[in-house]
Amino acid sequence: MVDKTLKTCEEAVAGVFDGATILLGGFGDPGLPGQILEALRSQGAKNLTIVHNGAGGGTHSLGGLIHDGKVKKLIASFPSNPGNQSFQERYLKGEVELELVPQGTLAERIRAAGAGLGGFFTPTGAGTDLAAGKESRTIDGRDMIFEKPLRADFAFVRAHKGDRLGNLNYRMAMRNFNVPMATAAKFVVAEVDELVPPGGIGPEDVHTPGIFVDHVVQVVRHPEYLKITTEGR
Amino acid sequence: MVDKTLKTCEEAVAGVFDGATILLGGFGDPGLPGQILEALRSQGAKNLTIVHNGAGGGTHSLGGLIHDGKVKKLIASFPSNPGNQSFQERYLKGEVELELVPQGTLAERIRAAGAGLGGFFTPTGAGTDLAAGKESRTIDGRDMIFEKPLRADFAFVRAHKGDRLGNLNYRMAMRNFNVPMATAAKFVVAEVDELVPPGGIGPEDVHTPGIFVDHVVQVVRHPEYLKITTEGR
Amino acid sequence: MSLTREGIAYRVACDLPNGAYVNLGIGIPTLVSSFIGPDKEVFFHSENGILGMGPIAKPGTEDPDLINAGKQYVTVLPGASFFDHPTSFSMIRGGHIDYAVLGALEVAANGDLANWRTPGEKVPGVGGAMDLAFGAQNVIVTMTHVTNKGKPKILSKCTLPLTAPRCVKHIFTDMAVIDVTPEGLVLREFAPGLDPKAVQAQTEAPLRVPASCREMSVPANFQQTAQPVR
Amino acid sequence: MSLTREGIAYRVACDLPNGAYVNLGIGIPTLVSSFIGPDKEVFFHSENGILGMGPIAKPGTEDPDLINAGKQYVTVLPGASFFDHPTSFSMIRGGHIDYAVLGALEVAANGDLANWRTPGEKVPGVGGAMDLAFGAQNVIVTMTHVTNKGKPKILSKCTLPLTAPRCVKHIFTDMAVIDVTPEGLVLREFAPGLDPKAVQAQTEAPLRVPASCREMSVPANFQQTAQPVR
Repeated sequence: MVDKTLKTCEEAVAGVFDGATILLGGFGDPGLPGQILEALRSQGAKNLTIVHNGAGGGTHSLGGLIHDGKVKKLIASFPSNPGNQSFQERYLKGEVELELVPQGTLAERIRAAGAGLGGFFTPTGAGTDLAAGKESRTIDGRDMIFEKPLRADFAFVRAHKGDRLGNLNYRMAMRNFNVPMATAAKFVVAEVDELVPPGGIGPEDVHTPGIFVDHVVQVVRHPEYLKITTEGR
Repeated sequence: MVDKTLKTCEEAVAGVFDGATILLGGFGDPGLPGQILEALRSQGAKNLTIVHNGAGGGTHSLGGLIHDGKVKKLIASFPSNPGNQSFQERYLKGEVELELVPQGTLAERIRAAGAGLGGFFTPTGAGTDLAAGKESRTIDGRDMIFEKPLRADFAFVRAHKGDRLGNLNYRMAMRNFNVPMATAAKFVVAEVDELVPPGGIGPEDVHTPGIFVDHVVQVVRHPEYLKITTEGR
Repeated sequence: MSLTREGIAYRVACDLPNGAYVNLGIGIPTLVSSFIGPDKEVFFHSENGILGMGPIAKPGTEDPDLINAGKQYVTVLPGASFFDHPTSFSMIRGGHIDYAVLGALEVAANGDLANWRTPGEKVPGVGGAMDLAFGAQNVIVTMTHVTNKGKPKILSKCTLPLTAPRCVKHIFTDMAVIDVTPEGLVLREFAPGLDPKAVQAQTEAPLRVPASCREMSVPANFQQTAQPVR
Repeated sequence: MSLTREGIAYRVACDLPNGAYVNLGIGIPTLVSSFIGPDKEVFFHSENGILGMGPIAKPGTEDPDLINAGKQYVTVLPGASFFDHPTSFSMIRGGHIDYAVLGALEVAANGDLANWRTPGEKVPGVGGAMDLAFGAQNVIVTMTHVTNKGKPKILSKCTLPLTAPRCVKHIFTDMAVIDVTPEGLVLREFAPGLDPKAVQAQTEAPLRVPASCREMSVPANFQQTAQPVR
C-alpha cells in the first residue's frame, strides 16, 4: 500500500542539502508551509536558493531562515515590503543575491518546469529593465521576451486537506503558488491541516493530484495563527 | 445586474460568420457542447476552421458539420478514428484541410493563447515529421520545437453547472479541453446541464471563472444521451 | 479645490461599467471598490487567486486563508472563485482583466508608466505591477497630480524605470481626468474650482483641451480646499 | 510456445512497482490494469483528465461523463482526481508519469519508436502518442514480436515515421522481454519453450544475451502453442 504520510516536519526536510534550490509555496500566510519552514531552519542546510513570492517577515518564517544566513539567493517578485527586514538587511550588505521576477512570470516559469516545457515568450517586462540580458522577439506585432523554466530540488507547500496518496485540496486563497510549485521539484512535501482517507477529497475537489506529491505531513495550526500571521507579511 | 444567460443555442451561434475559427470543447462526449453544435450546423456559417481533439462521429455532431461541407480546416490530434467517416471522406477528396497537432501540444497552444503568451518550446515532436517547418533549438540538452498560441473567434464548451456570471463547474471527465478553450476565444459560450444562482457553485468548485465566459445556455440533456454518444466517437 | 483620495477613487468608480472585471492596486485604487453603486456589478480580482472579492473583513471575522494581494483580510461575494497563480496571471496577461487601476510615480504623454521603482529605493520589488501594466485591457492610473515636493508627475517622458511602455489609457488625479490618446494627452475633466490652465500649470506634458472638457461632477465631501492630496 | 495478449499484459504488470503512475495505450496495454495484484497499488492515468482509474464500467452503470482516452466508459477508485487537458499533459510531458505502456509498429535497437502512422494509412492521427513517448519516464512497448506477415518489428532502424526517437526502455512481446540499453538490445527473458536463438531469429536487430537471460515465469493459461499472437 502506498503511504506518503510523514510523522514530522523534520522528516520532510531531512534530505535538504547545502546549496539546494527550494520552491516555497504560499502568498502571504495562506498556503505558506510555516512549520516545514521552521523545521528547515533548525535542520541547518545552508547556501540555499529560495523561490518565493516575497522575502518573509521579521526574524521568523522565511525571514528567520534569511536572518540565520542560510539563504544564498532569493528568487522573488516582491521582497521590498517594509516587513522584509531580514532580507533587506542582508541584501544591502551584499550577503544575499536577488533575482527579481514579475509575479506572473515567476508563476509561469515554475509551471513551465512542471509541465516539461523549455520556456516561453511573454510580453511582461519587454522593454523594461527586467528584460536586460533576455532574448527578445516580436510576435504578432507585440514585443516579447523569453523566459526559462524554473525547477528545483525541493518544493514545500501547504494545503488544507491531504491523503496518503498525496492528493491535496486548498481552502480559499491557499492555492496561489502551491499548485505550480508542487509540480516543479524533484521532492515535494505538503504540510496539511487535515489528513483524510483516499476519497476524503472528492475527485473533482483535488487541486493537486497525488502524482505530483512525494509526502504529506499533518500539522496542528498554531493557536495564534491569525495573530502571528498578521505581522511581518 | 450582469446576466450572461441565453435562452437558446441559436442565440449562442448567431454571431458566427463565414471563415470563423472555432474552438470546440470536449473529448469524446464528455464536455462536448452537442446542442450548440447542432445549432451551429443549422445556422449555416461556412468555411469554418474547427479546433477539436477529434473529427466527430458519423453524420451528426461535428461529423454532421463536416458532412454538410461547412468546415474548411480541422486542427486536431486524432481525426483518424474509424468513426470519423465524414471527415475522412472529405479529407481524402481534398475538401478539408488538416493541421495535425499532438494532443498535449494542442491543449498547451490553446492555453498559451488564453494566457497571453507568445508561444513555447516543447520536446514533443522534435525530430519527427510533425516538427517540419518548426523552429527548433536545444534547451538544457534536449531538442525542442517552438509552438505558437492558438486563439479563435469563438469557443463553445460544455459544463455541468453554470451561473449568470459565467462561472462553470464540470463533472468528472468533462473538463478536458473546455478549461483552456474557454480562455482563448473572443466570444465564449457554455452549454450547461444546470443553471444555478451565483454561489450555487462554491468558490473552490469553480473550474472556469466567469471572467472567461460571455454566455451560458442551459440545455436538457438528450434522453438518449448515453446511447447516442456511444457510437461514432 | 482638489479631490480627496476618496474623491479620486469615487471618480474612477463612476467610469467603471457594469460587468467590468477590475484589479485594484494598493493605495488609492483600493478605495475604488467602496464607491461602486448598487446599480452595477463590478467584479474585483486579486492576483493571489480571487475573483469576486467583497469588502475588507470586519474585525473578528477574518479568515486566515483569505487575504488580498495587499495582504489585507477580505471577503468574497456569491459567485466568487478561487484559483492558482498561473490561472490568475492568465487572466491578467491574457487581457481578460478589463481594468487595472494602479498607482503611479510618473506617467508619460505616450502612456509610459513608471510605478515600480521609487527614486532612492535600495531593495527593488515588482510584484504583479508589470503583469498588470502589460496585460490589462485598460490601465487606469490614480495618483496625486504632483509629487509631495510639488513636481509634476505627468511628463513628456518618464525619468524613472518603466513598468511598461505605452500602457496607460486614463489618468485620474486630485486635479483632473486625462485620457491618453494617439494624439497625446487630452484633458477630459478638471476638479471643481480649477480650470484647464491651472491643470496645465501642474502638468509637464502638454494637454489638449477639447470643447467637451468640463468640470468634474463630484460630491462636495470628496473635495478639499487645502493643497492637493499628498 | 508464445504468450497470449493477456500473457504479455500480465508480464508487464509483474514489472510495475508499487506506487507507479502508469498510462496505458489502446490494445494490449489496456489489459495490463487487470493483472495488478492486490499486493500493490498502481495508479492509472488517462490523457483526458483522470488519475486513479478503476476497471471498465459494468454494463448499466456507465456514467456518460466518465470515459477513458480510448472512449470506454470507466470507473474511478477512491483517491482519484479529475483535471483538465493542460494539467493532464503536464503530468505526461513533465515526466511525472512513471510508465507509458504503448503499442508499437516498429522499435529500433536505439529505442526509436514508430507507432503513430501505419503503412498505407491515409488519414493521419497522433492523439497523445507523441506526448507519451517523449514525456513518460519509462516507455514500455507491448506488441507481437512480428507483423501479421511474419516480419520482424524489432529492427536496427525504423522504416516508418518516428513517434519519438530513443524513448523505448523495455519491449514486451509474445516471445520475449527485451531491454533497450546504451549498448543495444538485451534479451532479458524468452517465452516458455523458446530459447534466445529462436527469439533472435524473429528479431532483425542483434540481441545481446547476458548470463542472467532466462525463461519467463508466466502461468500456463497465458501461454499458447499456436503461432505467436497476431
